[in-house]
Amino acid sequence: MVVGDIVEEVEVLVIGAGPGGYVAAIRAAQLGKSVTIVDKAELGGVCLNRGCIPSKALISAAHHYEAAKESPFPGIETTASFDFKKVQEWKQSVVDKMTGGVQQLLKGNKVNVIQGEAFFTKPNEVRVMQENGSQRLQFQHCILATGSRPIELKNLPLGKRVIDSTGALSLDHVPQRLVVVGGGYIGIELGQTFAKFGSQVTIIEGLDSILALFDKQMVRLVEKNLKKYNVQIETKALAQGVEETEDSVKLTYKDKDGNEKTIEADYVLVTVGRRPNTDEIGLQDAGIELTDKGLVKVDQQCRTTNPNVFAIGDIVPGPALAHKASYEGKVAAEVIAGKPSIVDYRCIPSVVFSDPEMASVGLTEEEAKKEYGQVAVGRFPYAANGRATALNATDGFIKLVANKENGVLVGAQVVGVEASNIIAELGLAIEMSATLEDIALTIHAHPTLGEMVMEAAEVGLGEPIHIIKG
Amino acid sequence: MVVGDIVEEVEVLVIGAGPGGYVAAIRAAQLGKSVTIVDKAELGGVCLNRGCIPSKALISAAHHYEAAKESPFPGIETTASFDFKKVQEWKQSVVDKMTGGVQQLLKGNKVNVIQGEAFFTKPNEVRVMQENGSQRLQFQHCILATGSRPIELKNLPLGKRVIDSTGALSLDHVPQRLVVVGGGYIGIELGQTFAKFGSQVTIIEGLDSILALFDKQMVRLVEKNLKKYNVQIETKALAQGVEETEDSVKLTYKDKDGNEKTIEADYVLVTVGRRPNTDEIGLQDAGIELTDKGLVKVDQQCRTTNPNVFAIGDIVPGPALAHKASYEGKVAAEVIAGKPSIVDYRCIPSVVFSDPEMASVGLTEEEAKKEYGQVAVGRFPYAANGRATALNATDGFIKLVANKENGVLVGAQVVGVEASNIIAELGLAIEMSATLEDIALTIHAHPTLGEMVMEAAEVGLGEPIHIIKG
Amino acid sequence: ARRGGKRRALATPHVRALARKLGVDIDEIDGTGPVGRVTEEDVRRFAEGGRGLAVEPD
Ligand SMILES: Cc1cc2nc3c(=O)[nH]c(=O)nc-3n(C[C@H](O)[C@H](O)[C@H](O)COP(=O)(O)OP(=O)(O)OC[C@H]3O[C@@H](n4cnc5c(N)ncnc54)[C@H](O)[C@@H]3O)c2cc1C
Ligand SMILES: Cc1cc2nc3c(=O)[nH]c(=O)nc-3n(C[C@H](O)[C@H](O)[C@H](O)COP(=O)(O)OP(=O)(O)OC[C@H]3O[C@@H](n4cnc5c(N)ncnc54)[C@H](O)[C@@H]3O)c2cc1C
Repeated sequence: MVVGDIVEEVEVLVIGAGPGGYVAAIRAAQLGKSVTIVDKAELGGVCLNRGCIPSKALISAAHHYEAAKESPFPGIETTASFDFKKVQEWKQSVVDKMTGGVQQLLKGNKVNVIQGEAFFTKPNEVRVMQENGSQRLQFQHCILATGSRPIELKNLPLGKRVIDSTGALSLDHVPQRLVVVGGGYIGIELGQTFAKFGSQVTIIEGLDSILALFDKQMVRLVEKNLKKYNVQIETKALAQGVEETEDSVKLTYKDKDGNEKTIEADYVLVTVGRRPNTDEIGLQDAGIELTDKGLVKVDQQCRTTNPNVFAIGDIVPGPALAHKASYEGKVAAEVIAGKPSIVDYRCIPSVVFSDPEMASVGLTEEEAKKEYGQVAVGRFPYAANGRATALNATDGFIKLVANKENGVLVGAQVVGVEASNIIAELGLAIEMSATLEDIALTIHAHPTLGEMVMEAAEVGLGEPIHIIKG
Repeated sequence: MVVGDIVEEVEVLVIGAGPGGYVAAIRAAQLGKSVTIVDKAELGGVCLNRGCIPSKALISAAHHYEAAKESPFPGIETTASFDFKKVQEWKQSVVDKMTGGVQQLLKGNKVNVIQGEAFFTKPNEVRVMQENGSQRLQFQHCILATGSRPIELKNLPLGKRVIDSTGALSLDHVPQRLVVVGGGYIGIELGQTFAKFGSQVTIIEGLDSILALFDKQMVRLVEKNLKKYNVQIETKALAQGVEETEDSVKLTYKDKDGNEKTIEADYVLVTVGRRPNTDEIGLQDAGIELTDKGLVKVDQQCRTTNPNVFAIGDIVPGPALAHKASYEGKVAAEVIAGKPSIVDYRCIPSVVFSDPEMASVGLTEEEAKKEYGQVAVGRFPYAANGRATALNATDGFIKLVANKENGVLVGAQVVGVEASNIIAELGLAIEMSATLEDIALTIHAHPTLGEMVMEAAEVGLGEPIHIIKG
Repeated sequence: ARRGGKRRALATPHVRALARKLGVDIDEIDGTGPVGRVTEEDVRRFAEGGRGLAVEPD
């Protein structure tokens, strides 16, 4: 192929095949559009290849290993050992299954897939760099979904022993000593996983708490579990620099009292945030403006300042989560197909696959107070739930937050076993403007964890059955 | 105490301290009533002592044993053994914790607890037989919650080796050979549990399928798992009689072709249903009428034909489930306290803690077709869900059934891992009259099992993302 | 985010979608459902009343 020779016309061009882009492509195709999707790497994006899916596969393997290593059930004796290479092979098989699925779905929906790196050359044209040349694509509409990449700190340059989440997920062995710089959800999920597999883990966090976006009482339960695995947590600590040698790495940091300390490890994992991939795609040539945070400016329909280009996912404002990317992908595709869709969610759940799991949706108690003045709060502990007791998993609680004036649920937090599944009902409740009474009057099966949702609502109404009214 | 000496006056008398009675007592006390509760056995009723809780504790222990015995995670090697006596001790500790909790709750709500067997002597009076005598209680209002007991078949009289669910739950060893007569949910839960612990299990079912109340395609997945444990299933089979010897028991039955067969086992577990405890409590003396099925006749407020007596739980019509009993208990208590409550649920979830779990709420597809004519159905498989894949638990599906005319969800079925938790959202959806569109537009966290709910709704709307449109 | 500081209507996702389809601003509608929820009926009635405002992106 000769460079720049022909200009191909495409109806809808999607750039980036992560959970934002591939979902947008499928929805647009379903709505009758002819769709081409371009990705420079694997289908599925960060999420399927280097994010959600591989991390959760390792987490569930570690959970299974741990549950068998230390049986929580009296009378059941179990032992466990692992072969990390095989665990990684299995993880890869999970990833391959999911990305293979995406390929099938794109094919089944007749989406044209191009492997290559795209950048804008004009407001309605991109050039796609491929292994053996390049091609030009002129589009009627474009959906930009190029996602994000780990932030690299100047004083902690990546190397053989200074790694990011992608590096950590592909280690072929369990490090003896692992330092995690950044105690956000990615750092905690990975740190706790390696701790379960036997690493001596230290977490260096700049703020005064790990998982700072979550309720302190929720975080306390995760900290308790981390302690079980001898994970050291240094808060208000500032990483200063690293020194790599052949078989170890030294991290220097200032602790909360301002003392300089050095810690030696096999690897330093840097998880201090992610930055949007908006810098190398020629946005200026397409008339696409950025916010001062480097995110793409979009309206309620995901339209950029170039009216034919839409942007979704990690490159636009809002939480950098896969399900937000997919939601926006559907909106953008529908708008292009002429539907009156807008980004119109009342809430986005966020889940941390820590042990115990944490999940949150809508407003916290503090946020709700600011917004509504008076709030009604209902809190219910796992320890008073029959199913949790029968599962031997009684650490945790559910908290519901309602607008006191009308009883409408505005937020919910869950920490404990299966929090990731319990939160689903609460997200629907918020979207439906359900009241605490609606939830309390909905029969929840016995004995299930879902009963706690009903009981927390009763607590919020001042009529708790399974805890004594305080 | 001299029999019949004094008549004590009580404001609200609750008879039976199961999930119906104790919840009613707490709610009545919360609403300012002075409450006395009488039970002839343990607090917590069948549910906490011989039903839901002990069965689910054994199920979760068996699940844990099995998960460690045959690791589903490549790369993680585990072994498992058990000491059934200790498992039983643990199960008892779970039961004790829950019943101790009920005691605390009753005390905390200032409910007076009497141990004894009550029967009506007048429309507003009962006699309570106690260990050392008896006492008379005159009540303003009474809530009757005496529950149910296993049906005993004439030709299969209980004995040392012919046992009911209570007997099976308290075995101190795992039988080598176990025959289960009755493939309803109790028979399957217990049969599968013992099969996991190593029993050779045979299930004798009179209908043409086990778990006949559930969708055939759901049941198929449970049957597949039962086969893994060499469980034999005989459907359309009729138990004829038993012959007990010192160390075994022989069951004779007619198989589906009418051939008489005999099977030898260590125990025959009879789980063919339960009958209401309405026969020995002097209902006729209180003017309380029964239906032709022996259940107590009640109106929408749980009021019996005696206007001062209410009845709830397994002794009244409707599914014999703990959460139904508790719901009715609250209604009865509220009515007595002068509130306008009625039994007004749109749906009651039912869950089977089989492997995989099954759960259902509202109407099945067939029922919905009868009710509404046209229906929209959305089915989504676990195999296409990222979380299920990362958990290595891809057997299962979710099915949503909506009224085609307005899109309102009217039923849902789930089979697969955590079905018991997934069903909670769907129960709320039905109570809120949510439409498929409401569910599809609610952001569900990635990667969680709850995404399947959203995706099934999209399938029902004809816009599936993660499966190819059929 | 709130628009113009005004309270957002209490309404389910499909009712919100219907309002968009009919070109009305749901936040303008007084809901007649429980706790003031805007119902499907309310939206249709409002749309027929011709007081609809097209939703415009921010
Ligand atoms: C370790 C880790 C764990 C995570 N866990 C979760 C979780 O549990 N839940 C959750 O919701 N989120 C999780 N996330 C975040 C989630 O992965 C992102 O929010 C999500 O992937 C964003 O989707 P996207 O479609 O915007 O972009 P991405 O998934 O980042 O995909 C962007 C795609 O665009 C391609 N691309 C970029 N530039 C170009 C170009 N110029 N030309 C062609 N192609 C290009 C890339 O190759 C990539 O495939 C996790 C992230 C990490 C790192
Ligand atoms: C093995 C098994 C598993 C089960 N699993 C589940 C499940 O997972 N989920 C579910 O929802 N349901 C389950 N059930 C059913 C559930 O246990 C019943 O639906 C529930 O217990 C009914 O509650 P109740 O309050 O009506 O009566 P019960 O729980 O039966 O309680 C009645 C109480 O009344 C007392 N009583 C009776 N007569 C008198 C009298 N004359 N005087 C004083 N006291 C009296 C009894 O001692 C008893 O304590 C299960 C049942 C069994 C047997």
